[in-house]
Amino acid sequence: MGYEKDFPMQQIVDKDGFLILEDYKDKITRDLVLTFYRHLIRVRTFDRKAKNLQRQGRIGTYAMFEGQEGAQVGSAMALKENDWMYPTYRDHAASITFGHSLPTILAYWKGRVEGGVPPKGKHIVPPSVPIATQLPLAAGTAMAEKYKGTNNAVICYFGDGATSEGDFHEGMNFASVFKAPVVFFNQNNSYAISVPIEKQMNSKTIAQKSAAYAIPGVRIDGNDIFVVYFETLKALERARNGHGPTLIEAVTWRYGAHTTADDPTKYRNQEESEKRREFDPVTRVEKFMKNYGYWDDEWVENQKQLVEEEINQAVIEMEAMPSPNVSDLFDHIFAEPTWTIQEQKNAYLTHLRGEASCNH
Amino acid sequence: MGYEKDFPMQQIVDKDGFLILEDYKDKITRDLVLTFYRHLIRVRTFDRKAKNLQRQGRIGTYAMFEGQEGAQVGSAMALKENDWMYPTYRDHAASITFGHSLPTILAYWKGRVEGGVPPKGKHIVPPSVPIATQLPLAAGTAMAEKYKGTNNAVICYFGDGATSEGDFHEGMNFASVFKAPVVFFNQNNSYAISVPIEKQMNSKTIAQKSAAYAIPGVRIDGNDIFVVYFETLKALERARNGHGPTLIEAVTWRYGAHTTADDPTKYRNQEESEKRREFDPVTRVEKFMKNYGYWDDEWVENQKQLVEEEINQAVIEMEAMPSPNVSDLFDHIFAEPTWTIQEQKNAYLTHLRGEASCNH
Amino acid sequence: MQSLTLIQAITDGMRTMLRERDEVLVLGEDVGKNGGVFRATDGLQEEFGESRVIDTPLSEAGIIGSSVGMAMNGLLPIAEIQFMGFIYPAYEQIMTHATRMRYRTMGAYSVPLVIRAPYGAGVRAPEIHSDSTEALFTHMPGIKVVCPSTPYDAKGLLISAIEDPDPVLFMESLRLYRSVRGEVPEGKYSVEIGKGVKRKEGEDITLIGWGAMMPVLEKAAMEAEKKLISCEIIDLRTLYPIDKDIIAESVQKTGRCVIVHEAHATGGLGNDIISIINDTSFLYMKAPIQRVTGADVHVPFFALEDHYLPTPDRVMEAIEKAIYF
Amino acid sequence: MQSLTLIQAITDGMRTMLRERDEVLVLGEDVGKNGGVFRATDGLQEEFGESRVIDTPLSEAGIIGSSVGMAMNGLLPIAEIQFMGFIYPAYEQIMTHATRMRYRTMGAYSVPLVIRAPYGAGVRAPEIHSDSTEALFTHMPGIKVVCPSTPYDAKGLLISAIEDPDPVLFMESLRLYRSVRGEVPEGKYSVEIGKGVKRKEGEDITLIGWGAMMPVLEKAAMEAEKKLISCEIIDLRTLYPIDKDIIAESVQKTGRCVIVHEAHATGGLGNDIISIINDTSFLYMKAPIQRVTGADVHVPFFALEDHYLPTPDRVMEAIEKAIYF
Ligand SMILES: Cc1ncc(C[n+]2csc(CCOP(=O)(O)OP(=O)(O)O)c2C)c(N)n1
Ligand SMILES: Cc1ncc(C[n+]2csc(CCOP(=O)(O)OP(=O)(O)O)c2C)c(N)n1
Ligand SMILES: [Mg+2]
Ligand SMILES: [Mg+2]
Repeated sequence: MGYEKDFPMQQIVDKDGFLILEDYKDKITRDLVLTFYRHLIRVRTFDRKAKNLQRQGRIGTYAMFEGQEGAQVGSAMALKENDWMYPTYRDHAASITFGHSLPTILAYWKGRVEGGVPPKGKHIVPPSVPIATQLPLAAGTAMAEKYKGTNNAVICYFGDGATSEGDFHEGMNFASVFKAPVVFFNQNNSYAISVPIEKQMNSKTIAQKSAAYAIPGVRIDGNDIFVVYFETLKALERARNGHGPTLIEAVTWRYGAHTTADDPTKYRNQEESEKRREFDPVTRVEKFMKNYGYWDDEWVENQKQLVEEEINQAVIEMEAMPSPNVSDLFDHIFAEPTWTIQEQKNAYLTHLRGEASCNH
Repeated sequence: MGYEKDFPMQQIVDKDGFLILEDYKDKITRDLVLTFYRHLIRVRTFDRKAKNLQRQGRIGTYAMFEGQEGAQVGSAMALKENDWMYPTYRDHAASITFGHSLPTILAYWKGRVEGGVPPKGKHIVPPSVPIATQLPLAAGTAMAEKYKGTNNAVICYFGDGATSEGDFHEGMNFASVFKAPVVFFNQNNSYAISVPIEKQMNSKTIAQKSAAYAIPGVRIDGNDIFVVYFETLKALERARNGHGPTLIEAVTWRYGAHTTADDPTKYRNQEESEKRREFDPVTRVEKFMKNYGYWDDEWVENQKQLVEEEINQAVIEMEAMPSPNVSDLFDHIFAEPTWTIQEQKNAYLTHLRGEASCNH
Repeated sequence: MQSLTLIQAITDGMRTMLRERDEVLVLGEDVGKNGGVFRATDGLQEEFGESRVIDTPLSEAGIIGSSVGMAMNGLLPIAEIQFMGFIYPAYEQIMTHATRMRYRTMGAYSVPLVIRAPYGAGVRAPEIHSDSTEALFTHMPGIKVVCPSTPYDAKGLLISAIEDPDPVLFMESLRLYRSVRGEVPEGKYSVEIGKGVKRKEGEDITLIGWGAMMPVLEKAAMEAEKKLISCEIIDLRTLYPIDKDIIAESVQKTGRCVIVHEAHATGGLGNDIISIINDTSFLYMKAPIQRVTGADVHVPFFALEDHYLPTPDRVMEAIEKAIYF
Repeated sequence: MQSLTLIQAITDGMRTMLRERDEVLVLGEDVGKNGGVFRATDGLQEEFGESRVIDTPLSEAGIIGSSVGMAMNGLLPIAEIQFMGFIYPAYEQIMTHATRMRYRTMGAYSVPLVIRAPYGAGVRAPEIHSDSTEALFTHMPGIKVVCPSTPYDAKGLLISAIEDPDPVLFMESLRLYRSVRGEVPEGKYSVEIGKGVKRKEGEDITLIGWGAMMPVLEKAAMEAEKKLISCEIIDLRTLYPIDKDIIAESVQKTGRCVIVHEAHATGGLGNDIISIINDTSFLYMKAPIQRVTGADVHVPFFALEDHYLPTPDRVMEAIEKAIYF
């Protein structure tokens, strides 16, 4: 039962930013490192901005991902253009990296249905809200790619808590039986809202759950974007080559609350979160850049400024959205509305017009 | 990924009826062996009788267990009086061995609600029909025993196909997290109706699925009643002692159709089933008895006759049941019927009286 | 034209569409090699291969969930749920994914999925094999529900369902599978979803039903004729959206109505129909609408199922109650 | 007496029963250390310990399934489902185990289980957090459904639910959690399941609602009074079984009725109520019954939720439609 030793946590770069697996030396190009860094600061800035917008009442409840950027950016960067992404409500760093539009994500949290629409030409499914239910979908989407004979793959995100749901199991089993080209990317941040992983499961790792499906399971340091990127690439490669799914467990941490509606002091000592900053995924790349001579103050400043501008622009766009269109309540339930919906829509629009004329 | 070597199939007595694990020599008493044998011929006779009753239209669809008697009898014999049993539609050999009443089981297949009623003082839940949904219940029943501080345990039966359902996973996880005193007893008969296990799962064994829950997993020859009995005893002991659940995979085979409504020639070569008789659980005990001097023609004949009589008597009782009571349609939905049900019952009984008076 | 049973018509519908479009797949438990536990998919795997007619693991959420993922990705899956009583493990997948994906993406993704499910009591099946829980799906926005009672409609509605750009729950009466037979055109044709059909013209009262209840209505109507009560019979065929016009038109003529279904009274579709009549035909009604339905009790073990199911006698009583109100 | 909010009354109800009987347990996601995402179970784990107030894995079928197994074995579990929109993974467990065990064993086993679920829109929650799907449970035989609108009723009904020998789904309005406050007795008392209550006497029309709709009805009634329309207001409180008598008595007096609920029109409880009126009060009705409900569309992303939810204005329009029919 000591499966955890079969799934040791893998790292490529340690917390101090030193390369510990020399094999990767040549694969880690300057361009790759700078791209890591650019994405990381971009998504972290976005996340903090979004949290502030919620504080100011400019968007609704928001789920922060600070601390998990390494896992999300690294895995998303491993995708190819035509791949599919199934993110959760906490995976905007992944979807942004893969090409999602910032104003759309903000609109999602502003309660706008426009927030669920994928960017043109990119397969990004709206964030899954009912926990773990996206896994069977991701398996099916991958089965369809296989059926069509493409080389596209699917990445499916989910948390440690999600592993307790039946849909986790059914999705994993389907994917393994049908050798579907999908990578199940778990972010183990040790908590499902307030519930620590020790109460969520009896197993010490999530990776070992791969044994149930006889698929490869990999446990990695999710704050080491290097190992995240290369292991996800490998898993995607296996998928594309017809070898079926992989379960990746990226061990990470969320520093903050579960969402802006949550008060983590009820269930954990926030000091621990502060201590975790020692393993921070963004700082680690910074250190790596400094250790290996990629750091350039000017470039970094420039990038930070660009990111800042981009995000401010996104907020402006989000806030400039025309007010919600009442028709959207009715128009996307079916391709053609049923008579019930059509009648309800007509009645409601008449009601609104009546109100409007009353009030003026 | 070669987990199957971690879960080798265990045997105590080989197919030719020879003891292969000498450690068990002293534990295998004459009484134990004769009890095995008596139960085995009893349930096999019952099963064949029930199948014939269905053929004759005296009961409805029936799910035969012939071939699986070793797994069911051996595991049920390991239980103590106050333990709980969660059987499926195919586990009558287990429930009979644990003390269920034969006429009740026949009534179940005759479409009588009386067939779901447990015997007095015995915790036998009605056969689970929706596959795998009983696992979370069994976990909960075991949690309640633990809460009450008893030493009772729960056994929960399910098939190979059941492992694909989400409820399998959720039940296993709950039991492992809460260290519930439950034994998950899987009968791997290689088929879920027509679907062979290779299409059901990618894993070579079911036992290895225990890794996901970090609980003990044991793979045994389900046709070797000796190993079934002793391994179930051990697992129950662990449960009673607060060490939580065990997953037992008993590898076995059903010789016949899935149920009397099924035609297995559509999906498998019935010759294979005939060949499997070489591993038959009943014959194996016979051989063991002969090999080790427990065989006594007279005793055996006597037992067979007793069993025959008992089962004939059960059929008589089943057929002598008073005809179904229409009130039972309405009276067991709530402790007290709601007005809707009461009104519907009154209306229906009035209708029946009206019909009766019309027809006479 | 071929004369087919209901189930043969369904097989024929699937075969027609499997031939017509490569995107059509069939998947479910035992649908492949075994041809389905009722033989609805008999011969399809032989003809179209294992990649198009797929034996899945025993996993309803997996079947529906993966079908949704396929449907979003350009395929047209037909998922079989072995019995309607076993659809509930997939309820979440239907409720929050199959039916919501179009709305959540404003149409960027849609889910052209057909879920086939045999339903209903009356064939002496073991417990929990006889549910008729259409109302648990008609209350879900984003899915249509159909339920044919004739082989012609079965094939035509199935083809419409497969071509429908949105999810359709296709309910198949176990009881009618082999007990009705009728002319069915070869090849492709369709029956419009959302339209009921008048099975019999009448003057005094409207009988409304669908699926396995149609023969019950017909027998009751014959009894009623003997008592000089002329019944109009409507087969709804589609349970969401219900054909409001055919109901209104008929009850406005007859002023009386009996609704018959297997499902429980409370929350049953009978109440939706009463509500439609309330909205459209209040002033026309001469008597309270009568319902003949299953009670608010579980579909029983089969020894009592005949007491659960609506019968021509009970329908006849309801007709008389409405007529002599 | 203490003045409590709705959610405080619920906590108080649980605390009262946890003190009263050792068999009572509370379990669910985040109910223990965190005290629930809404704080409904705040302080309970501290008072009663981890063996009685249990943080479970994220697993609704596990929560309900294990609760059923406990309830069969002598305990009285109160299971929390974090939001009604997340109850569907447990639908199978409720549908075929919680509600059927008594019938299947002729009472040898019963399932005295309470399922608490916050429901409804109007608090700007993220998508899928705002469902109001009572109708998916009132159609299930074997489970009662209650939905209080006042702190007094909340505690009293919760205690009745815990003491009820059968499963009860206890729906808690998110919107009312902290927006209503009222006198709540200390200690144990109960409010009978199955009984509605008249919140206001009136002559011209009956308004029927429950839960979060009650303040909406009250506002509409105030508007109506200005136009000299006298409204009688009924708070159903129990959604299965619905209090038929209070409805019949009222509509037989007023002859007119408006039913208001958040759920979708088709398959909504409004239709059950219309059906009850059809059965009991056909000859009394002076106008078609009006429904003000959610449309047959998903509860939307919150930017549009105010357009989804019934408002006093829409209720007022319905009142006028019924009055001036
Ligand atoms: C089916 C379902 N049940 C409950 C919830 C409420 N909920 C939202 S997030 C969450 C915890 C998820 O934990 P985890 O999977 O670890 O992801 P994380 O939030 O840590 O990223 C819960 C219980 C939900 N969204 N869906
Ligand atoms: C939820 C659910 N889905 C489908 C069925 C139909 N069904 C009955 S038995 C069976 C196969 C079960 O296989 P397995 O678990 O291996 O048990 P076995 O029948 O071999 O004993 C199926 C699919 C069911 N009863 N419940
Ligand atoms: Mg987590
Ligand atoms: Mg099997």
